[in-house]
Amino acid sequence: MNIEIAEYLRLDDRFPHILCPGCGIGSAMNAMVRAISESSMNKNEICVVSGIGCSSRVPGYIDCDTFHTLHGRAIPSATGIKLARPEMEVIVIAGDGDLLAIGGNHFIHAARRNLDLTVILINNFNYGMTGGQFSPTTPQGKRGTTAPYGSVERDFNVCEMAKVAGAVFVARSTTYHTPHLKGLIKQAMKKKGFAVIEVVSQCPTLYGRLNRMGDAIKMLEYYRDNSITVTQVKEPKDAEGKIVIGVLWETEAPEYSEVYKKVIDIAQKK
Amino acid sequence: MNIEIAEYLRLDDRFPHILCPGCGIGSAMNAMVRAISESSMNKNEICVVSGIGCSSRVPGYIDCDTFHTLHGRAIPSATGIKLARPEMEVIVIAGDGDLLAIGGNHFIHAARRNLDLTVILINNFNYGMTGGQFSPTTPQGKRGTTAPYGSVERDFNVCEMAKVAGAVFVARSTTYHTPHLKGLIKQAMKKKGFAVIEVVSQCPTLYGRLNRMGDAIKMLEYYRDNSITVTQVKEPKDAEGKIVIGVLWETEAPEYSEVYKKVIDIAQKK
Amino acid sequence: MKKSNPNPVVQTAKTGIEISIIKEFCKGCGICVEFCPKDVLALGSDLKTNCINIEACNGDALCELRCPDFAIFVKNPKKKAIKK
Amino acid sequence: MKKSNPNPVVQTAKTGIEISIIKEFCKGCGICVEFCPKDVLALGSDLKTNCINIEACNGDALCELRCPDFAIFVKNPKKKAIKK
Amino acid sequence: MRKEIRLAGTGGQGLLKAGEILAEAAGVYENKKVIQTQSYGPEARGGASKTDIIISDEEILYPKARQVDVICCLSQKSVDAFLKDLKDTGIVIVDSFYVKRCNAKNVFPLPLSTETRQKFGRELFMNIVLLGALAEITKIVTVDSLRNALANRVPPATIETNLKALDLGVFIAQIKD
Amino acid sequence: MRKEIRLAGTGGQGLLKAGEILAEAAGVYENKKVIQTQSYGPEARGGASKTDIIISDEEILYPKARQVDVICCLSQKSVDAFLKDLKDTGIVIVDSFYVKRCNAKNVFPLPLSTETRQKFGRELFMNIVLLGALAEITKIVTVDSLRNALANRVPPATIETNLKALDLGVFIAQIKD
Amino acid sequence: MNQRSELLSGNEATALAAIKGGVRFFGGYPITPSTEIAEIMALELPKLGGVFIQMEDEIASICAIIGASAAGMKSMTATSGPGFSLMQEGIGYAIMTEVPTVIVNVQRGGPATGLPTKVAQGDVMAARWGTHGDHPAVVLSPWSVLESFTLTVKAIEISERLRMPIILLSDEIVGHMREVVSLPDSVSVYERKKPTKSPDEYLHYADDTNYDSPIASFGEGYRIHISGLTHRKDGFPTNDPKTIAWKMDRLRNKIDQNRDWLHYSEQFDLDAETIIISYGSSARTSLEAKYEYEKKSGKKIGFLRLITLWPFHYKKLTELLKNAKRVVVVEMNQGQMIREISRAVPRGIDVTGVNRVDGELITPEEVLAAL
Amino acid sequence: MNQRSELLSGNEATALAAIKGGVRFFGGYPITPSTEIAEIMALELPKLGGVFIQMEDEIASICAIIGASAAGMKSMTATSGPGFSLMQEGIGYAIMTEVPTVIVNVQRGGPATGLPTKVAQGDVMAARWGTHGDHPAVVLSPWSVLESFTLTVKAIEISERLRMPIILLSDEIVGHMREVVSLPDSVSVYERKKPTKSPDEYLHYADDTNYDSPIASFGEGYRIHISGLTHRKDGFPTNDPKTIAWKMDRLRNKIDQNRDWLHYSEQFDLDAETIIISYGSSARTSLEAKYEYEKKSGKKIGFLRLITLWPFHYKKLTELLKNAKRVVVVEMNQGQMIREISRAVPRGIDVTGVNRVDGELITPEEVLAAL
Ligand SMILES: Cc1ncc(C[n+]2csc(CCOP(=O)(O)OP(=O)(O)O)c2C)c(N)n1
Ligand SMILES: Cc1ncc(C[n+]2csc(CCOP(=O)(O)OP(=O)(O)O)c2C)c(N)n1
Ligand code: SF4
Ligand code: SF4
Ligand code: SF4
Ligand code: SF4
Repeated sequence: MNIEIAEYLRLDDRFPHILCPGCGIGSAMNAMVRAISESSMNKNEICVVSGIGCSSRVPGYIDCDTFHTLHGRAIPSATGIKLARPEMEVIVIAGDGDLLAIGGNHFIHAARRNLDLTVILINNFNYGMTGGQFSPTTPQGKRGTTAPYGSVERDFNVCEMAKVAGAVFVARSTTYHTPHLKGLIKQAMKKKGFAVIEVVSQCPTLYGRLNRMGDAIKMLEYYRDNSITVTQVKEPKDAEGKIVIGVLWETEAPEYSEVYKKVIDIAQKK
Repeated sequence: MNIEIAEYLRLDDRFPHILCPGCGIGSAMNAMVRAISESSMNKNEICVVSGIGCSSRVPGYIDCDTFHTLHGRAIPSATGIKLARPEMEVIVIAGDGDLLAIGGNHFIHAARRNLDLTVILINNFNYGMTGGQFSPTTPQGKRGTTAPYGSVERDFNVCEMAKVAGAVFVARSTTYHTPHLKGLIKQAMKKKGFAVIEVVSQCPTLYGRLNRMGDAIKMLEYYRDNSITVTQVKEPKDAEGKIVIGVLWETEAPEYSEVYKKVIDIAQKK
Repeated sequence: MKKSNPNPVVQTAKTGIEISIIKEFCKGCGICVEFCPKDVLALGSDLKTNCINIEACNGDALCELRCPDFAIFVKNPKKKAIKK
Repeated sequence: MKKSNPNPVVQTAKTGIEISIIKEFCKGCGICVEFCPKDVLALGSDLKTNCINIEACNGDALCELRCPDFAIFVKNPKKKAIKK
Repeated sequence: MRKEIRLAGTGGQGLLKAGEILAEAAGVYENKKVIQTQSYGPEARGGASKTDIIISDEEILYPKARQVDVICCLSQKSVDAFLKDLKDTGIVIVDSFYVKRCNAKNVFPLPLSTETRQKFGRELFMNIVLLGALAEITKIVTVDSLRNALANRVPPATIETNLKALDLGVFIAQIKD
Repeated sequence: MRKEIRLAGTGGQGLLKAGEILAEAAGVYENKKVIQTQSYGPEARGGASKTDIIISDEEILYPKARQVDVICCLSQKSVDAFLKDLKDTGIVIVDSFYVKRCNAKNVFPLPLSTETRQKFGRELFMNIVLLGALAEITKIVTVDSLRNALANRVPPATIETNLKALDLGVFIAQIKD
Repeated sequence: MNQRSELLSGNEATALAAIKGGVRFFGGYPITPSTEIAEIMALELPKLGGVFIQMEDEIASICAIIGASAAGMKSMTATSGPGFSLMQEGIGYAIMTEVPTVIVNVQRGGPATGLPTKVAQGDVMAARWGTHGDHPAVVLSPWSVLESFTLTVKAIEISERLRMPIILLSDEIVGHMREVVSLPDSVSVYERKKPTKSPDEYLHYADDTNYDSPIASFGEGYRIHISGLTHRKDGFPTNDPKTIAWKMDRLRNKIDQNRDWLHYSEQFDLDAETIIISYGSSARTSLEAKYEYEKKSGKKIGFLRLITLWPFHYKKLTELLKNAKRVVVVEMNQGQMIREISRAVPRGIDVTGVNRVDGELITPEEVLAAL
Repeated sequence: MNQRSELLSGNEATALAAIKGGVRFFGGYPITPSTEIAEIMALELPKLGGVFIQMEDEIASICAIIGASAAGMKSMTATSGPGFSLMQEGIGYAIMTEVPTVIVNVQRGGPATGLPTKVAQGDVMAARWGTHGDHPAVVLSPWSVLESFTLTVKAIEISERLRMPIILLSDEIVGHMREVVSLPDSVSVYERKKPTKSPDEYLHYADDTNYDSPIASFGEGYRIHISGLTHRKDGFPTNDPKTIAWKMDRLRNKIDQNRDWLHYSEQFDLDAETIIISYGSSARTSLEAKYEYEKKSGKKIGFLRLITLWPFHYKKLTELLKNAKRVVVVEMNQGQMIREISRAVPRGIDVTGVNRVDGELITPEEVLAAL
C-alpha cells in the first residue's frame, strides 16, 4: 500500500486489529508508529516489547522485532534484550495495570538503573483486557467491575514516581493530542536513558461506560478541554483538575549499559 | 528479669539473638521495643511482621504476635492482618532488600492505599542474610559480593519514593541516634496511615568489611559525624553528603481501612 | 504470510490532497469525523467513515493521526517535503 | 517453653544508679563502651562489656539504648518517674 | 423436548447477556433443564463471540450445542464459522445489515440492527430485539418468560427500554411472517 | 590412608576458609583425593558452623565425616555438638579460651585466640593459626602445602600476615608439645 | 417458578458458596476466566462487612489472604494458570505455616499466557507439585454449577480442619457455564476451634491430633510466632534434624492419615468391563458418552468421576477398579491423572487416554471412539 | 602439582562451565545455597565482555535471561526453592515461546523458606510440573563437582538444541562441596543455527525438525514476533483448535522424539538381585553403601544413578531393571522419583524407598539398613 508508515506495520494479515472501536490504544500506536517512521530508524534495529493487556497487543501489529511477554514483565524482558543488544532501540508499550500494578517494581527498578528504554504507558484508568477492573491509576471514587461502589484507593502519580525512581525523561500526552504525543515519543526515543511517556487514553467500552463518560468522542473532548501544557502552568493552581501535558521532567544521568561498560573496562584491566 | 522492656521480649529462650556482634539491626530492634513499651500498648494487640533477611529475624524476639513471612512479602501479609483485625497495631520491620528489591512493589502500593502500617526499613545498604550482595540502596561505586567492581546502579531514595507513592509519615534516623529513632517509631505508630521510618544501619560483617568501613563503632561514628537533623537543613546544600534525620514528610490523608468502611456503608445501604 | 491487501477507497481533491479510507479497517468510531475541523468526513450508512467533502480538506491529516485503526490516510502534496 | 533465665551481673552506684549486664547476651561489640560519655564501661578479658567505673555513670542509659543485644540495662531512680 | 440454540456475533453485541436471559426464561420460568456455555476471543473481548443454550426436559450433560436447532448470527463471520453445526431441520436468524451471505435452508434475515438503530439511536439493545424475534419465530420460550428473566438481568433503570426492545423484536418477526 | 578432619566453631571464625586451604593443600599440592563439605546455621551466618575435610588415597563417595580423626573446636557449643563422631583414637584440638569443657581422650587445648589477639590485635587470623597447629600436631599435610594453598586463597595483600599466622600456629603447637 | 432456583455460572456459585461458607476476606487480582469470582466478592462482601481487596498482583493476593487467615478471618483468592504459577511460593508458605485458606484455579489453556478464554485441565499436576519442597496437597474438582458451590464450601471446611490451603480446581467450562440451581439458604460452617490452653502452655503446632485442632489467631492473646522456616512445635525455627523430621512427617500425615475421608468420587456401573474415568468438565462429556454408548450397543459402561484429585487414593481406586478389564481416562491435557490411575490398576489392564488440548471441550464422539 | 587441577565447589564449577559453555548473560537474585554462582558470574563475566545483572527479584531474573536469549545471547540464572517457585510462570513462558536458557536450582530444604542452608532433593517434581499447563521438561542432576561442570555445559547445549529452558537440579551438598578437579580448557559449544531463509519465508516455529533448527534472534532482521499466547508457526496468536493442537504436539514432541538421547544414567552390576537407584548427592551415599555392603556380605548390589531426571525414560528403565528382584530408591525427599521408578518395574517387584527429609545428607548406614 502506498502509505508512508505501511512499512512499519504488519498490514498484510494482522489488521483490522482486535481493539474496540474508538479505543485510544490504537491512536497511541498510530503516534508511535509515526514517531518511529519519522525518526528514520532501521526497523530491523527496533524491538517493541509489551506485557499482557489490550495495550500490550500493540507489538503484534508493528513490523519490527516484537515481544509479547508475560503480564507485568515487559520491562525485565526488555532489560535482557537491551543489554544483549545495546545497539537496538527497545520500546516498551503496555497498560497501567501491566506496568504499575503487577509490573510496578520492574518499572521503578529499571528507572533507578536508568536503562535506555522508551516506555509508553497507556493509561486508560482500568484493566481493559480482563473487563474493566479498577487499576492503580483509577481515580478515587471511579468505578471498575471490582470497585462497584467506586474505588477507595488513591491513584498513583505515575510521572512523579518515574521521576523519583530515576527516569531521565518523563512526559505526558493524551490520545486527543496525537501530533504532540508523536513528538514526545520521538524525543523519548532519542533520549539516552529511561524515558517514560504517560499516554492518557480512553477505554470507551469499559471504563468509559462504567463511569458514564460517554463514547470515545466524548472522552476525547474531555481530554481536549481539560488539558494544559506544562508551559502554560504558571503556578500550581493552574494545573488543578487538569491533565498537564508535555515534558514534565528531563535530566541527564549516565545510562546503565554505558556505566556497565566501565565495569567491563575495570574487569578487563585487572 | 527486672527490666522494663523485658515483657516485650521473648527473653526466656530466644536470646542471645543470631545477629552478628555490633549489627545495627539489634539497636533498631532495641529502639522499637522501647517505643512499644513507652506507648503502653497492650502487647496482645500488636503484630510485628517481617520478610526474610537478617532484619526480618527481629519479630522472633518480640513477645507479641509475630509473623515471619516470605522474602519481600511482609507488606502484603501485613495488609491481610490489618484488614482482618483493624484494631491491631501492625508493624513491619525488614531490610532494604526485602522491602525495596523483591518487595518494592508492595511497598509503593501499600503507601498508595495508605494502609495503617508502621514500616521500619532497616537500611544496611546490602543483603546481609545472603552474604553481602549489593542492594537497591547500595550507593553507586560501593562493593557487594555481586558488585566486585563496585555497584554501577544508582540507589533509591527510599524516603522520597515513599512520599511520592503516598505515605503520610516519612522519617529517617540511624542506629547511632537510638533515642531519636525510638521517638520517631512512637510517632509513626501513633500516625494513622502508612508510616515509614528508614533506619540507616550498619552491617559490619559484610558491607562494612567489603567497603573497608571499619567495625561497628567506626560505622556509628560515621553516622554520628555525618548526620544532620531536618530542622538544621536551612538550604539544600546543607544536606549535601549528609544523612538527613528526622521527620521528612508528614501529611494527613484518609486511611485505607477507614475509607473501606465507607464502602461497607454504601453497600449495606443499597 | 501475506494474506490480505487492504484496498483503500481513494478520493483526490483539486488541491491535490488525497484521502484514502480502508473500509476493512474502519470501525466507525467517528473520531475522525468529529474532530475534522472542515467537516470533510461523515459516518455512512455502512457505519464506516466516508469522505463527503474532499474539497474542504485542508490537509492537516488530523484524522489520519488520530484514527485508532489505521483506516484513513491523507496525502498532502504540499506537506510531503517538510515531513521527513 | 521457658528455658533460660538470663542472669545479669548487677552493680549499684552510690547515686542509686544500677547497671545490669547480661554476659550471656553480650557479644563484645564495644558500642556501649565507645559511646559512653563517662567511660564507665570497658571490654574485659572475657571479651564482654564490664562496668569499671559505676560511680561515674550519669544514668543517661545510652549504652542500654544502643546495645544491639539487650545485654546492658541501666536503672536510674531519678529518671524512672519521667519515663512512662 | 431438547432444543439447542446458538447466538453468535461479535464481542460487545451483548449476546452473552441475551443467552443468559433466554436460559433463565426457560430454566427458571419454564422449569426446563437448561445450560448455557460461551466461547469468545482472546481474553475478554474482540473478535467472534458465541453462546450456546441447551433447553431440555432431561438432565443435560455435554454442555455444548452439537445439533443446533436455531442459530442467530449478528455478523458475517459468525455465519461462516458456526453454521456447520446446524441440524438439517434447523433455522437461522440473521441480521440483514451485517450478514450478506448465508447458505442454509431456513434463513430468516431480519432488519434487527437497522430497526434498533432507528428506534433507539444506537445498537445497544439489539441483543434483546433478537430475543424477541427468536421467541416469536421459534416459540422455544414465551415472551412472558423472557420479560421476567430480563427484569432480573438488566440494570433496573433500563428495564423499560429493554422491554420495548423485546417487543420490537417480536414485531420485526411478525412482519417478517 | 584416609583421614577425616572436622573444623568447628561459630560463623565468622573463618573455618570454612581454613577448610578450603587444608583441602587444597592435600588435594592439589599433595595429590590426595579430597572432599570438603560444610554445615552452617540459618541462611549465611550466625550460630554453629562446621566443615568436614576428608583426605584419602582412594575415591571419596560419601562426603561427610563419620569417623573423625581430628576435630578442631573454636567454641564450646561445637564441642558439645560434634564430638560424638570422633574415632576412639581421634584427637581434639580446642581453643583454650573459648572451650572450657571437653570430654575426650586426646585433647590438645591451645591458646589460639589469646595468642592471635596478642600477635595481631584481633582474632581475624585465628583460622590460619589453627591450620598451622593442626599440621604440626597431626602431620596430615605439610606446612609447605598449606603455604602454597593459602597463597591462592587469601587476598594478595594479606598473604604475608596469613603466613605469619600459620607459623604462629606451628609455634603454639610446638610449645604445647 | 422453582423455589429459589436461579440461573448461575460456576464462578458465581463459587463466590456465593465462599460467602455462605464464611469467607470474609478476598484478596485477588483479575484474570480470565476467574475474574467473575472477584467481581462478585467485590459486590457482596462489603454488604456483610467483609473485606474485598484487589491486590497489586497474585503474589500479594496470596500473601494477603494468608495474613487475613492467620488473623482469624476465613479467606480466599481466585485465579487462573499464570496467576496460579505466581502463587506457588505463597501456597508453599501456607502449607508450611499451616494457615487455612482456599485458592480457586479456574483452568484455561497453558502453558504461559496460552489460551486465556479457552478450556483446559492442564494444571492438575501443578496443583499437586507446583511449589518446591515436599508438601501435602488437597485438590478438588467440580463438574457442575451446583458442585462449584458445594465443593467450595467443602474446600473451606477442609482447609480449616487440616489447617492448609485447599485448591479448588475448576475450569473455564465449569466456571462460565450457567445452570439452574437451588442453593441452600445456609450451609454448615466449620468454625476454627479456639485454644483452651493458656498462652504459656499453648503450642501453635501441637500435634495431639492432626486435624480439627485448636488454632490461635493473631490478636487473640497467644502471641504466636508464624514462620516459613522449618520450625518447632512453638513455631520457632529449628535446625535440629529430629524436629525437622517431625515437622515434615506432620505435614505428610495430613494426607496419609486423612486420605479416606478426603476421597470424594462418584461412580456407577463399575462392574462393567470398560470403565471411563474423568473429572471436571470432561466428566460431563464422559457420562454423556457412556449413555450414548449404552443406548447404541446395549452394553454397560462403568463411570468413575474423581472429585478429589489429590490426594489420590490408590487403594480405593484399585478397589473400585477391581473388575475392570479396560480403563479409559478422559481429560483435557496431555495425560496427567492417567499417570496416577495407571498405578492404581493391575499391570495387565489396558489404560487408554482420551485427551484433547486444543482449547475445545472434548466431545462425546471422541470418547465413544475410544470405547 | 596436578596439571591444572584445582579445588572447586560444585557451584563454582557450574559458574565456570557456564562461562566456558558460552553463557554471556546472567540475571539473578541471591539465594542460599546458590549465591556463589551469581557471585562468580559477577566477577568473571565482565572480564569477557559479558553481562551480569542482579535483578530486583527472581521473576525479573528469569524474564531478563529470556529476553537476552531471544536477542541471541546464551543466558542463565541460578536460584533455590523459593526463587524457583517464583520463576515458574517465566519458565512456562520460555517453554511456550521456545527460548533456550538454563535455570540452576541448588536445592535446599522446603517447603517455603524451609531450611536455607540444608540439603534436600524435594524439588524433583516441582522441576517437572511446577508451571501450569501441559509442558515438556528436561532436568539434569549432578552428583559431583566435575559433573556440575559437565552437566552445565550439557544443559546449555540441550537448551539450544531443543529451544527450551533446561533445569540443572543440584543440591546444597553438591553445590557447596569442594573436590579437586581438572577442568578442560575449552568445551565444544553448540552455536545456535542462523536461519538461511529470507525474512519473508522464515517461520519462527517451522517444524521440519524438532531440534537443531535455525532460530532467528531479535536484531537479526527477521522481525519476529514472540508471544506467550498459543501461536501459529509465524508466532502470532491463534484460537484455531487445529493450530493449537499442532503447537501442543510440537512441545510434547521435544520429549517424545528425543527421549533416547536425552537419557543419561550411570549403572553397574545391574544383574544383581537388588538394585539401588539414586541421583544427586544421595547417589554418593548409595554407591558408598553398595561398596560397604559388598565388602561385608560378598554379594553384589546393582547401582543405577539417574543423571537425567526428566524426561523419565520408562522403557529404558524397564530394560535396565529387567533382572531386578528388588529395587531400593534412595532420595532426600518423601518419595518423588520413586513414583516414576515404580511404574517402570514389573508389578511384583518390591520397590523400597530410603528417604530422609531432615536436612542432613542420607548416610550409608541408612541405605545399608534397607539392603
Ligand atoms: C499473571 C497474570 N495475572 C493476570 C492476568 C490477567 N490480565 C491480563 S491483562 C490484565 C490487565 C490489563 O490491564 P492494563 O495493563 O491496564 O492494560 P489494558 O488492557 O487496560 O490496556 C490482567 C490482569 C494475566 N494475564 N497474567
Ligand atoms: C524468594 C527468595 N529469594 C531470595 C531469598 C534469599 N534471601 C534471603 S534474605 C535476602 C536479602 C536480605 O537482605 P535485606 O532484606 O536487605 O536484609 P538484611 O539481611 O540485610 O537485613 C535474600 C536475597 C529468599 N529467601 N527468598
Ligand atoms: S477494552 Fe478498552 S482498552 Fe481494551 S480494546 Fe476495548 S476500549 Fe481499548
Ligand atoms: S550479616 Fe550484617 S546485617 Fe546480618 S546480622 Fe551480621 S552484621 Fe547484621
Ligand atoms: S477514526 Fe478511523 S476507525 Fe474511527 S471512524 Fe475514522 S477512519 Fe474509522
Ligand atoms: S553494646 Fe551490648 S553487646 Fe555490645 S559490648 Fe556493650 S553490652 Fe555487649
